[in-house]
Amino acid sequence: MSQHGTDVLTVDNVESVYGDSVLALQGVSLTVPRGSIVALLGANGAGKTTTLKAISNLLGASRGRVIRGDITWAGQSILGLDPARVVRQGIVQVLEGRHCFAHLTVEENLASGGFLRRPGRQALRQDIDRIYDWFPRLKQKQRTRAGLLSGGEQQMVAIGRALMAKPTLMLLDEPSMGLAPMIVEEIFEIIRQLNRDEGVTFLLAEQNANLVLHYADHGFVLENGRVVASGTAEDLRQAQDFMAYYFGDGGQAAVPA
Amino acid sequence: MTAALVVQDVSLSFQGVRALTSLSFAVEQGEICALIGPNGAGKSSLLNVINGVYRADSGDIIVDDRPFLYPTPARAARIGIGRTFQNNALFRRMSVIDNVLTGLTRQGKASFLELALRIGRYSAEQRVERAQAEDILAFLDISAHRDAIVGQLPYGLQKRVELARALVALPKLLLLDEPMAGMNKNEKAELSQFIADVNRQLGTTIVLIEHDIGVVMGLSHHVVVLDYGRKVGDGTPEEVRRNPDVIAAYLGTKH
Amino acid sequence: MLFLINIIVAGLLSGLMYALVAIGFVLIYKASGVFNFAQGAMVLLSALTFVTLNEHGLPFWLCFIITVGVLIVAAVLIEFLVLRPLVNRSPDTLFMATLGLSFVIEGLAQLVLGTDVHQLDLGIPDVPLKLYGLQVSDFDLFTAVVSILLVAVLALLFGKTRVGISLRAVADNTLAAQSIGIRLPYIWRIVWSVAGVVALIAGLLWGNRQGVQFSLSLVVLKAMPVLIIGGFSSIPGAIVGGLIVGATENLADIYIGPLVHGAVSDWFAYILATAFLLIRPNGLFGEKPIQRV
Amino acid sequence: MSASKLAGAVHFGATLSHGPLLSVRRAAILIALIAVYGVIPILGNDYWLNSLIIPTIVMGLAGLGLNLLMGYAGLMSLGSAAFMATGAFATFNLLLRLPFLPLPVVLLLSGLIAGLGGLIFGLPSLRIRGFYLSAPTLGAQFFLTWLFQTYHWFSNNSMSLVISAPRLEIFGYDLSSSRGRYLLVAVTAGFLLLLAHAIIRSRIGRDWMAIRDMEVAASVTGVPIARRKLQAYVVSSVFLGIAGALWAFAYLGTADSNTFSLDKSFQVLFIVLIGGSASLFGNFIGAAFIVLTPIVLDILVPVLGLDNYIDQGSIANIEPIIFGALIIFLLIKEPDGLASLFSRTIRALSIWPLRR
Amino acid sequence: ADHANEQLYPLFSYRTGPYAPAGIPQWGGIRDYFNYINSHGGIDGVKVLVQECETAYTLERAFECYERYKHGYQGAQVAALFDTSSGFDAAISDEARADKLPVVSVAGGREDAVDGAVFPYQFPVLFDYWTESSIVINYIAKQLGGLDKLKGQKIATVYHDSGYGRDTIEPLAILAKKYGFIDIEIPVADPGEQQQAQWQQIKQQGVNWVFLRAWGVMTPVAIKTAARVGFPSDHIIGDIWSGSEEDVKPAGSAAIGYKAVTVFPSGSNFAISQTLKKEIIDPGKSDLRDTSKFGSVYYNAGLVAAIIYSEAIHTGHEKFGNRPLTPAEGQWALEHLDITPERVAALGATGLLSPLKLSPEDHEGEPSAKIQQWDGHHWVVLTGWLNGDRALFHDAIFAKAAAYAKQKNLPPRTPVTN
Ligand SMILES: Nc1ncnc2c1ncn2[C@@H]1O[C@H](COP(=O)(O)OP(=O)(O)OP(=O)(O)O)[C@@H](O)[C@H]1O
Ligand SMILES: Nc1ncnc2c1ncn2[C@@H]1O[C@H](COP(=O)(O)OP(=O)(O)OP(=O)(O)O)[C@@H](O)[C@H]1O
Ligand SMILES: [Mg+2]
Ligand SMILES: [Mg+2]
Repeated sequence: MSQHGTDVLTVDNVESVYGDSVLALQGVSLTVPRGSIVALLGANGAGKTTTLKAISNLLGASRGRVIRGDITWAGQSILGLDPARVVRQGIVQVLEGRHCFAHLTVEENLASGGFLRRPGRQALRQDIDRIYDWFPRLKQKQRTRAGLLSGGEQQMVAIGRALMAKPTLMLLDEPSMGLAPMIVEEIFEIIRQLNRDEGVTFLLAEQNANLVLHYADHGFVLENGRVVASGTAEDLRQAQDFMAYYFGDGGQAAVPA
Repeated sequence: MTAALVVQDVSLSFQGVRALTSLSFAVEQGEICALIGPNGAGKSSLLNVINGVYRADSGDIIVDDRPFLYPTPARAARIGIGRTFQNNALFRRMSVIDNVLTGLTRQGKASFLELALRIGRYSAEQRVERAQAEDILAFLDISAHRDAIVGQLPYGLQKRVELARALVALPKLLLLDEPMAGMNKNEKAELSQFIADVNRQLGTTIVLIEHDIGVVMGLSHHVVVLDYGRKVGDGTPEEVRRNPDVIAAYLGTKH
Repeated sequence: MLFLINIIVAGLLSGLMYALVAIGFVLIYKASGVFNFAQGAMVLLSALTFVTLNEHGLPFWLCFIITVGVLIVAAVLIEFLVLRPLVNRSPDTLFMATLGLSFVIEGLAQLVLGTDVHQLDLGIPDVPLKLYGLQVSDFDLFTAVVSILLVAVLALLFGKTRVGISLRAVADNTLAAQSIGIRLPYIWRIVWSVAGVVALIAGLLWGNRQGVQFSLSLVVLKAMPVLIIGGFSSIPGAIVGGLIVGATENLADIYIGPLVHGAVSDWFAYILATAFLLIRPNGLFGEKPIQRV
Repeated sequence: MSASKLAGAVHFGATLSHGPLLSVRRAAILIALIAVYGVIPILGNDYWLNSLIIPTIVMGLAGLGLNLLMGYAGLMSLGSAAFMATGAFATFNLLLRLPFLPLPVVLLLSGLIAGLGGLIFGLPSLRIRGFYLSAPTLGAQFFLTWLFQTYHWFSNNSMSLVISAPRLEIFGYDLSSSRGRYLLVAVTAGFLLLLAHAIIRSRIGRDWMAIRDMEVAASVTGVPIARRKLQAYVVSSVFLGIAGALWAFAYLGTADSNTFSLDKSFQVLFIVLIGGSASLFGNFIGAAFIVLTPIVLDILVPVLGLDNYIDQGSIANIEPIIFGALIIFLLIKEPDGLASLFSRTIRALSIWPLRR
Repeated sequence: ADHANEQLYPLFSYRTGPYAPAGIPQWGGIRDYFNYINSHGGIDGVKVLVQECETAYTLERAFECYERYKHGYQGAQVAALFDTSSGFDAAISDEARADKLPVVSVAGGREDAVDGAVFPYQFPVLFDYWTESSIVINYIAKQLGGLDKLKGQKIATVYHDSGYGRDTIEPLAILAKKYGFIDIEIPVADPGEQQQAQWQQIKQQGVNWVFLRAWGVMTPVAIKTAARVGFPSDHIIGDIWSGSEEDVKPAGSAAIGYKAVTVFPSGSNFAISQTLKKEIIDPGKSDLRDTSKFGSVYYNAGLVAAIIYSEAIHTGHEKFGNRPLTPAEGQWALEHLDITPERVAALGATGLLSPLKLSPEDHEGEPSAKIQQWDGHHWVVLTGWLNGDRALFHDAIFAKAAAYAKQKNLPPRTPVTN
């Protein structure tokens, strides 16, 4: 699978449970090569979120944990590492469902994403302005507390905040959710741009299979906590029956033509 | 046909920032009306005004030809307005069936004592409620999860539970805020079918916010487009789709 | 008239003393959204440590430094043993944990440092200066200056700075804070250490007034209405709340007390706080909870 | 899928197979019933009944009262003991001043009087949320205990402000022996448990949980928020009031308002969280923990001969350290409370025979 | 039953929490004295077995301790229970009556229990707060030069707003009526960490004397605040629970001159103290971790309790023989306890313990106390044993006992057999 060069992130046969009973991942293995965009597909409850959280080690909050397998990043295991340490390694996740800091203003939210790198005032300002360029809507709302924003605006904040951390690997959980079509396009363009210009690697969980496969290099399809298919985005897109079966997308692209 | 819902000259602002500006439109009885518009256009705020979560600065909401005065969420529920939310607003620690049963709470007649002592109207009521809830679970195909704790369900199923909770009391007017976010094509198609069925078979008037233009086109009879709190389009799906303002503000040039 | 003014002034001054304790709560509330019941135990621990060292003949500044050291160690241990395992749990649970913690700290303090009553003399005269008939002493002025300084410094430190924003971020949404790499242990250690230092200052001033003994840990109960009126999350609120509670409580004891045959100050402040909340449900300066749908 | 399904109702429920689990649970309940009403009264000696079992059950009831409010309705209270005190003083005065009333009626009335107190101090909850609710509830805590202490009418001008049970009998049958008091407590607890169970399984309980989980959504769904909140305070206080009456007269035999201090409110709170928030049975496990741990620690010391090594003062201070540490440990290890440990054990037992 | 030949002394202690500073020296006094007695073969050859039970000053845990030890421990019998908190003393009343176990409360029980006819099992020995009021008023009168000088004096009682604190409202009203002084009652809410308003009020009203009925932190705060407003410390007379070293030390120099009532004069110069010092303290056998507490007010309080206990057991031995006593025998012994001045001298407790004579009718004995003054380092005893005007209150107190008997429907007591 490593036609893309060095494997950077590997998820190796990971099993994970919630509480003591629910087995959410039953041996998931995948590889995300450096500099690639990889899509994680699957129906509701397939285990996409769980996989991403296993990587960023944020399962604990919902009483989940990895019980078997290993996750490595640049050759080193990051399993069980303190979440902050994982971020320090350049892996940043955008959580599913718009986790903003509700009482902080939009600007404070964005700034908090940059703290990790300890940039100077000037640099921080520049970075924030770059986010505003991408999402002009946020600029208008910079002094509004994030909890009061509309759903889509919150999603922009969450994505913008993660971008502020300038990750080398970004885990995005349903980035398009709740966003207007124009913004969705915008976000995928940003992803493509960052990937191309700055070499950022992306692992995307996304329901809109057609859209994501349009941008991704590679895809993995999860079902019931298992990888049931994988391949290049091109191959997956071509497998029309398969796509129809899983996603109802008979191959014809709904969004971006 | 009479209008199930008339929004008349409604304005809303937050600390001086306008969220809705003199907004007016009507939804006919039995219609599925889609609200679309860019993020932050004021769609959710409008639903919040209609069912009393927000109080409009000015303007009127008319439901079934009667002005809906002093709206509060409780009053809205009483006059038959059901609602789902954009950020799932489920009772996370309760089971699926209990969430759905809560949707029936206002139809209960048995008094506190009857319930606490399990006497009088208790058992009849209990039976009816259960049956209704089970029906709706079956209808939305989530019976298998009836005893699961809602907070532990995947996002997509949660959306469905929320719909079930809103539907179970058979509201006259149903407000749905992005019910299909986070679903894949198959699931969206399935849910669209449900919504269409509800509309057709139960005669429920539905106002729906949705960003997936394909779904909107397939499902709705009528589309209202908002941008910056103003109405920029109002008509049949086809009309709206061709409206250059809508394309510029919302859909993007590629459409 | 002068009597009335003196009563009010006395009340305001004791209000500042309450505020000192309340600030400790605010810090931890800001960083974790949790009401830290163990703050009272920390006041006890710090004052006891200080006074014990002092009685062994160590100079004031050295006692202070060593005690601060002890408190930092305590903060690190608390973070490691209590907060970290309870990350992302409900505020109720954390509140209970701090109650458990207060048992542990009080027990430890008494076990190691004994249960004796100590005298603590900071050497600041507590004799009224008779300024225009006002009963204000050097000690009162010192307390006032210390509390106002403390509020100013903390408000700056935890205001719009990076630490301040991170702090509030953690309290707002721990999971999201983790997801962008905010180091919770680090934040918590800082906050608990600072709260410890605040506890020490409160402990010293209170200890000077009433002696260092177990009852110091009970000043929590006095700080609570102060905190509620000011708003859990506001440092300046603690001062304002303190002033309000201090002044009215004294007046109530003198003017309402005789009507009801007793001292009313053990419940008066809470009823007052409730009345305030009915008007402002989040205290005077507390943050409004945000829940959008 | 179509809406026609709405007509032809499909019922699940009973068909879902928790067969073995249910039967094991039933068996457990049956065994518990036999133990509580048959074995314990016969075998328990005075010390066990008086010092361990009765206080455990009564505190369990108090925990149940608070759990209804906090665990189910999500409303915070730090003033449980005040409502216990109300119940205790109400019982005392009713027994004293209306001597013709039978004991069950007195208990019920006392509960209702406490419920009235709950209603009054619950009113602010219509505006105040979260930890800020500690203000009115602590107000109740301090105000009510102050009231009973300051106005001697409540203690019938007893000099020490300590009151003692005028009479403990039911239809001429004397209940003042430890066995009699145990039965009174156990039967009352049984009734209240059934009542609580009925309430939380009904619309009321669901509405409470809905308010707890998300108030806005609950109101949109049609839950009458204000009424349900007040009902929660009333029901909770009724339970607490009855528990307080039992605590005073079926356990201690006396009451003074110091018994119902803030510490007691915190104990009740511990019971809820350690036993398991939003569970009924867990309260009794939590109560057992709270009541028994200090005693066990105290008894263990001489048994293990520790008093030869450590002085008494150290022992006295090590006990709260261990107690506090245990609480923290349980909060960490059993997030859902001891009740979940318990039901896990039952579940394990129920599938065990199937596993072979 | 390996302790069958010993007499059980259940010690309901509190060594943790806010009450610990008052408790620990007391337990030291009690344990050291029994240690000393046991090392000399026990009370008439019967050793005392001290079993400690930590109550943390809570009622429930004291109850549990009571249940645990009421029937004895490993064969050792309880003859009488010396309780350690007045709340528990009042609360246990009914149970002790049912269990027929005598309960002794040294200087802190409920007043009406002095009536042995109504309270056969309760012994509030040595002292009560009603008499205390009278002793304090008498003392003030003496300073003024006669009881007639009291007229018009303003005497304020600053009291802890609790059952204990309010206990003197009634007797002081009676006294004020009799002597014509102005009785001002000022409550302080628990814990009393802040009293500026109260003391300013005292100053403003021109109060002449203050009777301070405080507890815990309330005492040092009162003394300090008094100094702040300029009220003379030697015109404050503290209650017996406001007159220990622990009460005044935190107040520092402000406490110099402050006076207090004491039933347990401090000091280590009593003959018995010297003996204890030689045999127990110096060899390191004391229960005290901090032996500087030796001779403190609370230590001596423990000592006094232990002496009274030993004397009661000794009295019983004279009738029943030298063996462990049963509760019934303990009750008899207590009701016939007579510690004469000669006996006090023989015990080496002259000046420490006032003579004490109980009877079936009178369970208190003649209450007496001394006034002491703090000199900055030590308590200095100013007076001999003072007796209050107990007769003045007799009717009021016995009426209360009678009312209690009526309310509880208690049968009149069968005469005590001798
Ligand atoms: N907190 C939890 N407790 C118990 N089970 C959980 C929890 N969260 C998720 N699960 C279970 O884990 C499985 C995988 O869920 P996950 O959220 O990873 O799915 P997903 O692919 O992200 O779905 P969606 O597209 O709906 O977001 C599901 O069966 C779900 O029920
Ligand atoms: N309670 C509030 N306080 C302040 N501003 C608010 C509040 N509610 C909404 N707004 C503002 O009103 C505007 C409209 O928000 P609304 O949620 O209605 O948008 P929307 O059309 O639903 O967008 P989306 O598609 O992203 O959900 C937003 O800019 C938002 O910040
Ligand atoms: Mg997901
Ligand atoms: Mg919206």
